[in-house]
Amino acid sequence: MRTLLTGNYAVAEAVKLSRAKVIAAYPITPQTTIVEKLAEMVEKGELDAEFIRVESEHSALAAVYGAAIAGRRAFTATSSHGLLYMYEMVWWVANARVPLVMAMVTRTIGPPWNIHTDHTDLLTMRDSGWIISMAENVQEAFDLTIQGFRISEEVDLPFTVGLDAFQLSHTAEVVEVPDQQEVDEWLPERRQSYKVLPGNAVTIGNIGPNEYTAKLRYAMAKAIEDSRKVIEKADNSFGEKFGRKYGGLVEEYRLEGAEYVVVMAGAWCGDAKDAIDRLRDEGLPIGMMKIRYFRPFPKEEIKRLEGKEVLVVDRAFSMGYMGIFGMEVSSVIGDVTNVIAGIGGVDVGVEDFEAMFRKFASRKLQRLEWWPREVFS
Amino acid sequence: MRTLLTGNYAVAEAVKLSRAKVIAAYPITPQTTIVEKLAEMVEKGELDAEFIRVESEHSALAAVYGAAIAGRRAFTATSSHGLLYMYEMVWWVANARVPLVMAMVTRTIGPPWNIHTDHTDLLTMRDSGWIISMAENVQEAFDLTIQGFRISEEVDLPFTVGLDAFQLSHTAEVVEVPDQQEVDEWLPERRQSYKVLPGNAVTIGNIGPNEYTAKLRYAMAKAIEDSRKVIEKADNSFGEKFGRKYGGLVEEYRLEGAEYVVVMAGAWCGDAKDAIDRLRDEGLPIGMMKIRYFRPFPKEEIKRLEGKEVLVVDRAFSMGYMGIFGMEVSSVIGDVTNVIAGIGGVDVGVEDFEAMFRKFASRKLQRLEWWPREVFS
Amino acid sequence: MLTEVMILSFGGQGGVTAARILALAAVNEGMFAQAIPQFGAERRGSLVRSYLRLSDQPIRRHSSIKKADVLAIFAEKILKIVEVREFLRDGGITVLNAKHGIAEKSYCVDAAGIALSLNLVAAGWPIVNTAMAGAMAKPLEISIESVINAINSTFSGELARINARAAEIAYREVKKCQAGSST
Amino acid sequence: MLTEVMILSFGGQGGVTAARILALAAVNEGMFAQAIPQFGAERRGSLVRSYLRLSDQPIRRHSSIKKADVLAIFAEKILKIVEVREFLRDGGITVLNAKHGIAEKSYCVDAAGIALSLNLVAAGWPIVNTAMAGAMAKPLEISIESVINAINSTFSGELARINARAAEIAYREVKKCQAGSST
Amino acid sequence: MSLPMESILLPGNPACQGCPHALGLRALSVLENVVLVVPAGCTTIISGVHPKASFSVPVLHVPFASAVAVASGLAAAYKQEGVEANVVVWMGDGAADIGFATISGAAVRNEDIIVVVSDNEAYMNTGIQSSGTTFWKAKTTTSPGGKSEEKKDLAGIMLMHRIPYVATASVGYLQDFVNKLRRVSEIRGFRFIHLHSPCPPGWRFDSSKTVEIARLAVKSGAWILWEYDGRFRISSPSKPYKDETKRVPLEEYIKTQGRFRGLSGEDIEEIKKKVEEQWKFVLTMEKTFK
Amino acid sequence: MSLPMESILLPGNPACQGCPHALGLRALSVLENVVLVVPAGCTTIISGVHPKASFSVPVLHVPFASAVAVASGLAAAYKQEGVEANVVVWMGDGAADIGFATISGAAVRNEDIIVVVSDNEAYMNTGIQSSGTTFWKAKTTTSPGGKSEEKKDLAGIMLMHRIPYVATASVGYLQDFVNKLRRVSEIRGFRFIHLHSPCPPGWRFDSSKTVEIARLAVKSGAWILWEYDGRFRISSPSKPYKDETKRVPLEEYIKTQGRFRGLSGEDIEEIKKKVEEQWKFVLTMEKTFK
Amino acid sequence: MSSWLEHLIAKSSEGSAGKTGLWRTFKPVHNVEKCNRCLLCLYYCPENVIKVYHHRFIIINYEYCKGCGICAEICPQDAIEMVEEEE
Amino acid sequence: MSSWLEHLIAKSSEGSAGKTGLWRTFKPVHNVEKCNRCLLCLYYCPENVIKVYHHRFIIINYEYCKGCGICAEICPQDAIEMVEEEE
Ligand SMILES: Cc1ncc(C[n+]2csc(CCOP(=O)(O)OP(=O)(O)O)c2C)c(N)n1
Ligand SMILES: Cc1ncc(C[n+]2csc(CCOP(=O)(O)OP(=O)(O)O)c2C)c(N)n1
Ligand code: SF4
Ligand code: SF4
Ligand code: SF4
Ligand code: SF4
Ligand code: SF4
Ligand code: SF4
Ligand SMILES: [Mg+2]
Ligand SMILES: [Mg+2]
Repeated sequence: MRTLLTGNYAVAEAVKLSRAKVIAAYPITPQTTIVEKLAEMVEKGELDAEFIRVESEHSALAAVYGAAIAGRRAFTATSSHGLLYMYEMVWWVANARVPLVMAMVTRTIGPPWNIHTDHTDLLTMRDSGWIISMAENVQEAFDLTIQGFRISEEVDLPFTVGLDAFQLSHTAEVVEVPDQQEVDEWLPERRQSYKVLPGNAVTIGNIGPNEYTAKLRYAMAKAIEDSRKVIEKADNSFGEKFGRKYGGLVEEYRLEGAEYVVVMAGAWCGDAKDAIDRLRDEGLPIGMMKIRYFRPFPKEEIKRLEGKEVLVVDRAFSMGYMGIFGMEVSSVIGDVTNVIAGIGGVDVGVEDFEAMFRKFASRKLQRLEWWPREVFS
Repeated sequence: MRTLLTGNYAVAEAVKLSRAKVIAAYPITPQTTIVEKLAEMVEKGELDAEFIRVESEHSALAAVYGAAIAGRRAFTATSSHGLLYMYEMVWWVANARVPLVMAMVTRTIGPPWNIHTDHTDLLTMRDSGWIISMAENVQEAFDLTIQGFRISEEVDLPFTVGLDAFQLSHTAEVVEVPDQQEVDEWLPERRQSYKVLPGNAVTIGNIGPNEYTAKLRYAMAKAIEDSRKVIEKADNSFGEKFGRKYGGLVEEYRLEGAEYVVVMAGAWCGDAKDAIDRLRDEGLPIGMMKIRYFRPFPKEEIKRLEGKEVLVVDRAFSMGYMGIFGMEVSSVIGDVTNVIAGIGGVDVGVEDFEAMFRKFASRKLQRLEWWPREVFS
Repeated sequence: MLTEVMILSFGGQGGVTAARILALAAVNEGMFAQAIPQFGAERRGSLVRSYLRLSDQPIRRHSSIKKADVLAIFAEKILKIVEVREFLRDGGITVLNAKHGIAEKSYCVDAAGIALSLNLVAAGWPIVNTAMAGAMAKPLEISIESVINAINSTFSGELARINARAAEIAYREVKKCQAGSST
Repeated sequence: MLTEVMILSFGGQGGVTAARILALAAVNEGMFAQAIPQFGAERRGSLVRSYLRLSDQPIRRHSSIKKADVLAIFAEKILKIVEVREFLRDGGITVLNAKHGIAEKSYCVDAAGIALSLNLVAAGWPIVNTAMAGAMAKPLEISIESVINAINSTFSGELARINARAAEIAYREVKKCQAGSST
Repeated sequence: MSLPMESILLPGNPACQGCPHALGLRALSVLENVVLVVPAGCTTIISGVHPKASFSVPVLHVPFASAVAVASGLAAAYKQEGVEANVVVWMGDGAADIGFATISGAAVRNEDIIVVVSDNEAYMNTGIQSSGTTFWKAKTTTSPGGKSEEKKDLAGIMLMHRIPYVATASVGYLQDFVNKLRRVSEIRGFRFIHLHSPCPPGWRFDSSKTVEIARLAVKSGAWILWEYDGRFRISSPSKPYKDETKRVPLEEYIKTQGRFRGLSGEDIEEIKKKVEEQWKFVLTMEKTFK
Repeated sequence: MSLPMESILLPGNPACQGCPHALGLRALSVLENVVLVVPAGCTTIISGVHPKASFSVPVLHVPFASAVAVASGLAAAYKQEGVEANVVVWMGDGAADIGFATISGAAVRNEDIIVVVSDNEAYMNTGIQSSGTTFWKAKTTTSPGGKSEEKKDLAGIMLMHRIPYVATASVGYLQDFVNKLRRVSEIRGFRFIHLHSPCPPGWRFDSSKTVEIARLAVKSGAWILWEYDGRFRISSPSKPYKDETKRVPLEEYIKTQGRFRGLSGEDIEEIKKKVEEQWKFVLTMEKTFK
Repeated sequence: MSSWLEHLIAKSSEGSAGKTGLWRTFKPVHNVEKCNRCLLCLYYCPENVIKVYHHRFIIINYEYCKGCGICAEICPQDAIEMVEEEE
Repeated sequence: MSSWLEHLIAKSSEGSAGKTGLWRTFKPVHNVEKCNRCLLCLYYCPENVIKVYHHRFIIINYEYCKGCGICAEICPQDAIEMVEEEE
């Protein structure tokens, strides 16, 4: 069905179609409407699930962890300070290898209080073993949520869908929503490697020799490496079933013959694409490698950019060094130009990108530049 | 005075000599003895401070934040899950530009429960705007704690001293402890850019235009850049006063003529230095660049390693990519060899390093290798 | 062709609902559309911006609209606080809940009057969103049928009926108006 | 020269305290020293390892000791659970709270007896740490005076006196002993 | 009346029309040397848009769960310095949910601070979600069919913490609230006030009715005003309603609010029972701590 | 006696000699289909060293503050599946400090779980630091001069949460504890037991005295056993001590423990007063919830 | 003051949300005849925009009065009337 | 089972801390003469190492008995004595 949905409602719809059985979440702008929608679906009987109105985010992820480890498909959602408040659980669920899905509406961290998007919050998850995806538009957020359950359950790792505050969470766009049967055909029954059930006397997480911890981490490192293929497979088969295929860990946009390549992620990629179109029309050989998954990190994909002029546009900064995308991309292909923009939700539109890319192509950007330069001085 | 102190007691001693006025902390192994010692000092009247026995780490850092913003020198300490539990506050105090010092005893994150050292916990702070130091031995932990107050207050950013679980926290070593007067001479009175006091009707942290947030972050990025010089200055003047100078953001060990360079941080550097000495004795031109501060990131210092064979030994792994040090060092000088070792507290000693460095020098290490290879397969 | 619309309203007047209704109507007509609320906390009574994009192509951009092709003003009072030209592209169209136009290409409608006549009132405020949606449909070249369909899938029962009625009347009554000229 | 010492004791016997006392004693003699507890949670009654390093040079390494130059065994029972050779370097020395030696170079002392004779008992256990420290001082070539000083700065009052006494007696009574030979 | 003429909350701030927090904050003006600690909630917004601040006292915004701990730190620092200050935490019921361990911990430590929970019975700032104190059967966006659990009795729970001062209050009775604040300023240690704060958009009533509805809550007996400072007393506005027959019918309170639309007669009977139990408890406490 | 012969805690586990948790865990064996949720604490260690586990029931280790929330999730999932289970949170008093918001939140939601706080009056696993429930004047490593604040009355506070079941219990009276667990298994919803657990190394007494000291606490009236399941009753082991004259002198309880060494006569008088107050409260509750 | 401080610290000021008088749909109008100067309206105005001058004149600051209507509701004398705002 | 699962999941087993009988300094010795079979020792043994066979014989599993002494303390008949362990 072709319809109009905000990013948050689309995620809720996807969770429903994925037949999540336990939902626990705590309100925080701009994630709240996901949870409200799910509460309503449960209330109306449209979704056969338990809805737990926990008293904090730490408890939200804890409850979802309990539900998932008991063998049920489980979902939560949060943002910014909510993520930071559940941060201990973020690590715990990953180390416990529990498959589940969380929507992360990206939002600035305070102070000052600020509810607009940047990617700093989401990227605090990047070491923890979560699979981290980032949507460009509402449709992609919807698709990633459904794919998330499948991918997560295939590799026993939690999965997060990142979507930008307001620009996706609250923006209503045209979305293709499949019907339940189609989703059921594509998304297998819940699977996971172990469950905690009464009568089965296992203990999860005992202290043990240090080597066991190290081996568990190594197994996890392998699992997330394996997820590269699983993600690609899911993308392909999803494409076959529903007609939308994105390209796996990255999406390539007008990379044919591109000498200049922009690397970035999230909702503003659309604006940047519009800007790229304009510049391409003028003959500038510019394209984009959109990061769809930041973990596993698309290192092979980025390696392909070697020899090109690369601009990494970051919406997150690692204090005392550089942009987070910038840093990681550099670690693969060496020196890149790194623009820090949109921090604290500063709006960056088509014209901004056009100007930025022009400057880039004429080598007028510094290696590390806060955009726009006039503002930061 | 030359005496024997564990890392934790040395930190407590340093906090006392720095005349901290408010201490709030929550017990967690292996940090606990810091707090116990401070509680005892306060109880005995050796330290004129308020000691707040908070009910969680979130509250520990919150209380210390309150005390610091009211204008008092304040201290807390934590580890691993404690850090994760206070994670929201970690970001908050940095964004609020509040100077304070925290000791971070590095410890593995669970599950499984594991109280031994690796650096994963500490490095979750690396984007947040904290100055992050890492001690090699008890003396350095002591010295960094005192220096931390001065540096933090000069740049209005919080400061953390990382010390390895047990290997430093609980190991008693010879420490030179200056007397109170000497410390008073070196460490100025508390300073900070703003305070919250009754009667002064300011509001801290109001919502505002996005651009303000962005500018605040830029100012913070500049402040932590500025801290490079402040750190160096502090290291120099501390050296003049107390006879111990470490070299600023990094310590160079036997880098003269080195073709092979090991980059690493923390307590095991001592073991690695012993191994380097052995190999140097054999004529192998190997040295170490020890990371003393991970934030600000010593990019210029690392840049100097260009053209050498570089091995980065990591005690922390970013799931879905590579070692955290490895990644960041790569972002400066491109391809490095990255060994992941000591995860979950696995003991790595002189012999291990000797074997590892030999393999490295004979190019038998993979680009990314979990050490020792036999164990991980 | 991309049309960018901005709605200025007071919190509680339903600016974003109007944007959603028009977006849905456009989607029903096979177009692409995007409805974006003010990015931020809205408090009853404070000035709120909502955005609407319409296009025959998929819409990819997600930034807010700085200057609109069509600017809708939900209350005449708003003209006292904002400088309209700041938000309107050169040659852009305004749609006003007012008696007088303010620019070359203005459309005026007494949306408040229509709402009051249908008893569309909450907390003392006339609820003008559906009337304004009806009025905006005219310059946006969306059929009133699509708007009514969209209203019917947004509200239900009696509420849907009245709101559809409001849109219909406004669609019929909205007029081009000059600065200073009366409707 | 670096000497690496390992102490095997039951939790509650004070293995790490012994290591600290000896380290402090060595520091008093101008040496460098390092005392390391078992890395982990120790529970009363369970087997615990503690480490001690002594050197005339600064000690930089922080890893645990896998095989020791000197291995101290705080209770004879321990010999039933662990394979001593696993923890002892070839040619290493053992210091035992026991009547019989176990290796070439063994030192034996009846630390339990000394402790009991001085009424150093807690929860039924003789507290052998200071006696053992005294005994270990012999092969480690630390003067008993330094050990006593270290004990005096670790304990206070009567407790210090008795513990110093225990160390002293043990220092005097500790003997080389062969496997199977009696003290 | 002896209420302050001035307010620490200045005119022209972003609070909604008829906002109960604004009323409560007015009353705080009786306290001197106030430093206000504010966790996330409507008051975050009310405090103004940078660079303007709505308060005439210092305000420290803090993370949602942290307020009472931050206040403890401020109080400790002021104590160390000998700075006179009334550190006041002004928090919502939501902040009291997520931050309850923090409140409880500080209460156990008997920190020298004042905590006011302005209870509008939901997470308003994020758009009316259920909180622990949301009334049974009240509709919120996360309890669209009405909340299935009971309202958490914050003040009763704090009473069990054995702190020097606990009270309930209401924005409908500012004189009573101000009296309590005056009392509070004479006491040291952890002082807790649970303030009943009907919210027009959140409860769905007209902005002019805030005070009236707050009073109906008291008059119907659904909200009981009391004070404990070693002794436990029912406060004067509530006193008449010890006598059940004097109370306004509960329906009068319920029917004023959109959030209760569609409540059945049985539901209302059930609520009456709960109200009865609460009275029983309060009267027992009065007897126990005479 | 009708106690279980078996224990879900198997012999040869790492608990200290005379560990009170071990005693309490024995009693849990009366419950069927148990899934144990264990936050950080001594029980983390007690559960064994990998790859061995000390329990004969499933155990889920969880972060310190999260236990009750994890249990809520487990219970929800089992409910969705129709799996019969008794989800039991076994936590220390420290976990109840940091996790109090979580406990309180789940109580307000009336989650279908059983929560037992085994209260050894300090953070033992990290080496005897003060907790909210540490006894007034008890010495711990963070209160070397004796704790300056009062013991938090967890059960009393939970009683104010209006949950279906609250009780106190003691490892000195396992029959009583088992009876309560049996009662608990007949009830649905949030059930809370505050178990008094004297700890030999933490309180400094000989490992053989755990039960004796637990009993002295009851006999001296310092710990009162009661049960609420709609009605509030003082439990039989405590009943005799309603009568003050029947109580063992408080000194007998105090003097057995190293943590109280050096307490002055005044201090003991003060403690007696606190004990008196607690009795008064408990007796009032008995009258109120008859 | 460093510029970052300016961005972090907000200063006390009326009208932190602008001229909130614009939010009104109804306007409270005071009738001095009916008024008995009990000052209830003043104390209960959430905006604190009612002042009394010379113990007699009740003046409402319409720049910021949001028109909530509480004053009119609370007035025991019906001395405040809510009148629809002119556009 | 994948090997990572083995490292995460521990299995129920006696002696998870090894032979805890070694922890003992004193050993509980049962005197069948004095014993009245009240079973208090059994119920209150924290280790659950006391068993009763044929309703008569009280057997202590010394492999795991930690020697805490609770059984001896609780026995109303003084039928358990704590005897010092031989080295
Ligand atoms: C850790 C965290 N979680 C969630 C939020 C989002 N949040 C901000 S305010 C709020 C609700 C506040 O409710 P309440 O405390 O009752 O205050 P009110 O808005 O009703 O005045 C929430 C959930 C947050 N800021 N931080
Ligand atoms: C977030 C966090 N903070 C601190 C700790 C450290 N910690 C582990 S157990 C413990 C104390 C447990 O005390 P309690 O709950 O009373 O249990 P007990 O050990 O006394 O049985 C602490 C502080 C932790 N694991 N996680
Ligand atoms: S939602 Fe309610 S509490 Fe919040 S500002 Fe508006 S009126 Fe006040
Ligand atoms: S410290 Fe106390 S509670 Fe913890 S295991 Fe030992 S005896 Fe049990
Ligand atoms: S409330 Fe009415 S009578 Fe009283 S002062 Fe105000 S206007 Fe006058
Ligand atoms: S209408 Fe409201 S804001 Fe205006 S004066 Fe009356 S009470 Fe104050
Ligand atoms: S001594 Fe302790 S462990 Fe041994 S049998 Fe007796 S009670 Fe059980
Ligand atoms: S407690 Fe004593 S009398 Fe009772 S069964 Fe045990 S040994 Fe026999
Ligand atoms: Mg609220
Ligand atoms: Mg405890």
